Amino acid sequence: MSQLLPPGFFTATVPLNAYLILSAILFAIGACGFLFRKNIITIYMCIELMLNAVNLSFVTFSYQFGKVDGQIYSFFVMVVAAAEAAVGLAIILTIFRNRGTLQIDEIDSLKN
Amino acid sequence: MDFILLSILKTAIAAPVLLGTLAYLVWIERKVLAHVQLRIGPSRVGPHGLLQPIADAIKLLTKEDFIPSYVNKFYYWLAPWLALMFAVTAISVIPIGPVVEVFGIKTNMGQADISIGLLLILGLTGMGVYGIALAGWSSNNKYSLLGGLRSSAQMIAYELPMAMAIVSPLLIVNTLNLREIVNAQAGYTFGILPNWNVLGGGLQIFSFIIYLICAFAETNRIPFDLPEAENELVSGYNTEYSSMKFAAFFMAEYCNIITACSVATTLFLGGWHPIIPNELGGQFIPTLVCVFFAGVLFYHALNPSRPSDRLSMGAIGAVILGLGLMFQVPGVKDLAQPLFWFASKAGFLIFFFIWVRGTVPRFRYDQLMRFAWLFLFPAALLNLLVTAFIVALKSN
Amino acid sequence: MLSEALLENETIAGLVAAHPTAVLGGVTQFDEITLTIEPGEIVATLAYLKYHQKFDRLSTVTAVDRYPLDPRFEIVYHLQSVGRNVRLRLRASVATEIASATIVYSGANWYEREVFDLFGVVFTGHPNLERIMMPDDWKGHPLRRDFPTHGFKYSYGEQQ
Amino acid sequence: MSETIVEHQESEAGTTRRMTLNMGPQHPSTHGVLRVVLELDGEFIQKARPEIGYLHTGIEKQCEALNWQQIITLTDRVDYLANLSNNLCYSLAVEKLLGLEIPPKAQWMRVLLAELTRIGSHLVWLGTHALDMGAMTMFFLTFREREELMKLFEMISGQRLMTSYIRIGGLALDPPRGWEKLVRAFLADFPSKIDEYETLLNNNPIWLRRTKGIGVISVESMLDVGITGPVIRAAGIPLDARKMTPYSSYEKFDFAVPTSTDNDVYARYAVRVAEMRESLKIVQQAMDGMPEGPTRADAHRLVLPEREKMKTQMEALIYHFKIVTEGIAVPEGEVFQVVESPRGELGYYVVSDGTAKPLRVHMRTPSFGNLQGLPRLIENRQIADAIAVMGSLDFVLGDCDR
Amino acid sequence: MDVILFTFFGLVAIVGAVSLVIQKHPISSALSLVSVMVALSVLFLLLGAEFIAAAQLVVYSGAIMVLFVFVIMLLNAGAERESRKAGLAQFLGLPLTAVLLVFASYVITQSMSNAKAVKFGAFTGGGPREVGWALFTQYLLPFEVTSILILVAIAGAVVLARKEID
Repeated sequence: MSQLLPPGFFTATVPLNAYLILSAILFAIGACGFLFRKNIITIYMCIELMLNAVNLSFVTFSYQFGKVDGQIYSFFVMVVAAAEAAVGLAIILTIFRNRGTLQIDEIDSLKN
Repeated sequence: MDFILLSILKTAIAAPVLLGTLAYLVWIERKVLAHVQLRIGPSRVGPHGLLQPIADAIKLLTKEDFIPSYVNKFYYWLAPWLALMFAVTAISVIPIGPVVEVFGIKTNMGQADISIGLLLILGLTGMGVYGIALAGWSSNNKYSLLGGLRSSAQMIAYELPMAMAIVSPLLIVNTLNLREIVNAQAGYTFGILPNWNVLGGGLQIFSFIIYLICAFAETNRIPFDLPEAENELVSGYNTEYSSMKFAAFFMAEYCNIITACSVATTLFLGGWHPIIPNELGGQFIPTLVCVFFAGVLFYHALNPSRPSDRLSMGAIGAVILGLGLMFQVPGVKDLAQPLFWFASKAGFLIFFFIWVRGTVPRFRYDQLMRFAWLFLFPAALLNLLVTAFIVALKSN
Repeated sequence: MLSEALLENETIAGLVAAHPTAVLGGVTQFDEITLTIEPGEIVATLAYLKYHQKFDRLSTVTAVDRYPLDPRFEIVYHLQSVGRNVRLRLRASVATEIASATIVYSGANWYEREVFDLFGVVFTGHPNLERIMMPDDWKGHPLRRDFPTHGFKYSYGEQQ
Repeated sequence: MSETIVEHQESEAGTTRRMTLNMGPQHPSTHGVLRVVLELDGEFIQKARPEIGYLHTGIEKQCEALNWQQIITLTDRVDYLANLSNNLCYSLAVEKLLGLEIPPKAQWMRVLLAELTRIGSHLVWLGTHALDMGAMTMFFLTFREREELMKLFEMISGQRLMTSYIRIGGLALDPPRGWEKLVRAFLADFPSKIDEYETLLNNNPIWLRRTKGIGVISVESMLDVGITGPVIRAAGIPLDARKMTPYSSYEKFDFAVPTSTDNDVYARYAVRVAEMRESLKIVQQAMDGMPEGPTRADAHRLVLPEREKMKTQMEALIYHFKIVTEGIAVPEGEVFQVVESPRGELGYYVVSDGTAKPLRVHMRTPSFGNLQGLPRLIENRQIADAIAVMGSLDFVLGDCDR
Repeated sequence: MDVILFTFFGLVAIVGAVSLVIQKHPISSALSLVSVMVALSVLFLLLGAEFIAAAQLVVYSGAIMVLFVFVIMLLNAGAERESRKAGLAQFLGLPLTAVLLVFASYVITQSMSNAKAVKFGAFTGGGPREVGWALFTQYLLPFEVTSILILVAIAGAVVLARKEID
């Protein structure tokens, strides 16, 4: 099998920058979604996407410096995201119960 | 390179075996349940219905794949395969035997041997809920939706005590690699009592019970089969499914049972280690068991209740006798004996699953939730604390 | 109009005293007392029997179609007093409609719907007077004597 | 189901979300073709509306077109799980109109058969009720015993379900030789089987959790709505026609009417299981004290002659011919006969205008009344409780729709 | 091997992220996000962060996203409606994010000139043991603070999600 493929096919490596740029791309897409979407749950998910992108760069830096600290940070990000999801979804639930909609431009007033 | 080839080879062996196991698990379930309920069970296709799984497979494959017009087609199609995919993948990290040498290649018995095997299983079984939730949502049926909702809530509720129950033995064995977990349970106290987490080494009987209860909930088995409670929700999330898609859900469920039982075996029941030390004759037990079953079958072949039994019982008996002798052949022995012990422990747990199904009624939804949060969770927490305390005392 | 023997019965005497115009007649057959009630006073009678004579159960409400007669329908109420272990049958002859007993006995609900469905007798004041046995778009009332047993030719497709 | 699955409903307080769920007419636990329209808030039932009529067979209408003795076969089909109770009730009503005296052996046989029917019906109930709660083994256990009863009915009448064994004026046939052995075997065997059911259910914490304190409404409400039978006995009212207005010489039997004051699903279960034991006692007494004699009334104008007589005596042949072709004329009058069916108060209101066909046969069936109380029992409860409550009411849709 | 895996899962992540943004129905968005998360967890594995990869599966896709899906199904949230646009974000959003992306890429390529090449298995300091050790020694205080945060979040969620007593 190894004769059929170019030499070094299985051993080629990826530059670390590629991971960082991937992280930046994901972050940018998340930011776009955050700006354009109207559904409050989708906006929430875009924030999660941005957090994930940041996680990726944390883990990549952890690789770069050969230390576990970056991973610890992304672990904390995860934990905070979990807490945030619990509270955020509860808020969404309450909003929906009171307003009957999830469109943010319909819930921009303080009163019904 | 070797690694990839070996993986492919192992998959080629494991996939048909897994499929066969799944199919015959259904047969065993039907048969055991039937005998619990004073019935005979499948008996028409082949001797004692032994060919029933094949007939079922053909039936399910050739049945019309009906797709209701009002479903969300993509997710409706995706859901069963998602469920099956995660269920099957989770099995891959379970070691069913020690590292063995076959044809000069040293390898572990099991698909993958990774350092975070247990976490991966937790993650993948947790992902399995997407299949069910999606099926419930995409079917556009109220019963399915309720089933999907129940399933998601149930999964979240029971994953927590389950993880806690798993962590307690981990404190003792001090690793997440499943093979190392099993190896940590090798040996015998006083030369006779096995060092299993559930008995010897850690005395993790409470973790074991909590894990087993959670496993019932995670695999949607009675008394926690609320997502598909046929008397309330018709058939829950798979009401609208037929043909192979239904079969995929079915197989996913049985896959999950196998995973849950295998994990219990690995974590608590010492994996492939025999119950009696090999020095005291543990290595002869597989053969003895096979000889016993072969004897029973030969007895029935000699006193047949149906004319066809004379042949079929005799043939199956001969096969089992042959298997029993295999356990003593030097080369095969190292491979077959761990397999026997692992399979019989997991098999006993699976039998327990079926037995419970034939015995108890089902919980109500809020009772199920209350049970998880108000009883199981604190119990698991307390168990974890006590275990941690003991471990800390020992290490000092 | 009531025989002496019937008037000796405390319940009936009480009823006659409370609602003199309600009871039109009475008869005892096979130890079962039947009172004929003025249709307009049926609710008052039932209320009196329930609250003053402890007839706490309404066993059934049904109708008998005496077709050629006019008024053709007899609405029949079977009451039971669990404590006193007595049963009583009330009968009211009506042509098309009668007041609903659901105010007094809410259990009359389905029985009256059934009579409405199968006989076409209208119960005024009924909370939910809809067909109960037959399909909602059914024409006619099957238990009437002039409704043939084999039914009219009827199918969902051909109805006008 | 093709419309959007969730309907929004604006309530006065604000926006609450409700889902309308159509339970039935084809649903595993509506026991036939009952349809309950549920308005759900999450898992809670806000409103329930039972819809019946899917099994309406027009039996009451058919009765008006058939001869008096032909109707027996229709009564079987009203409550197909308690067919002999229906046979008995109708026969008693017509016999009252005719003024027929039934020989003691026939009366005792009727009691025996009615009680066996009760046991059979309760067995079906217990099996399906437990099955609804997820305990499916129970179903097979109870049907094992029911099979013995079915064999007995088949032996006696040639039919398993629609026996039509109790006729106007007595029984259809003399019971065959050897049937006592079957009944005695059942009597000897069955008490241990009841113990078996109880060991499986009484100590099961899940069963207790699912049944205790579920489906409670006030006794007044039950009386008002028309609930009868074991359900109301489980609420503490000993409403039992066998004791209150004894028929077919029930007064000569010694039995208790089991009651309970808990008024929940578990109490109904307990009352029915106790009833099975009481029924066994009655069957035992009927077997021990079975009088000798004929099983049909001595009224040649009303009761079909014996086969042997018909073949040998001209007069008997003529009466047979007349009864079969013309039917029997029943004197004018009306009667409301009540018996205690396994499900509750079963009443036949029979009106005769003096001809060979009845003017009106109305069946006051227990399932109809019990089912009417369903909304009150399950509203503001969960779906799972609704299943338990529906099981505990033990309705038969044939009995309800007629 | 590294290249193949990185390219494949990187593409999956990007496609998933784009799909998350352009899908109209929240359920589709949620599932796209799940696919991003699964792809990322594989990338974490490639970077030697075994524990974080597993935690990503268990916590993110196994719990948080299940919660999202649960809520979406519970609310039966329909597809998003087109509505009036938020002016500024609509016109400046895309260009600004593009600028941000380009700038970030520039900074990365410039400042990370000494970056290592990623080789699977080269860094093994991300196992559960190492992460646990760091968590319970160096980062003990933040860890405890986070657990309190979670506790507060649970309490908040319970208070918020409880039905109004009326």
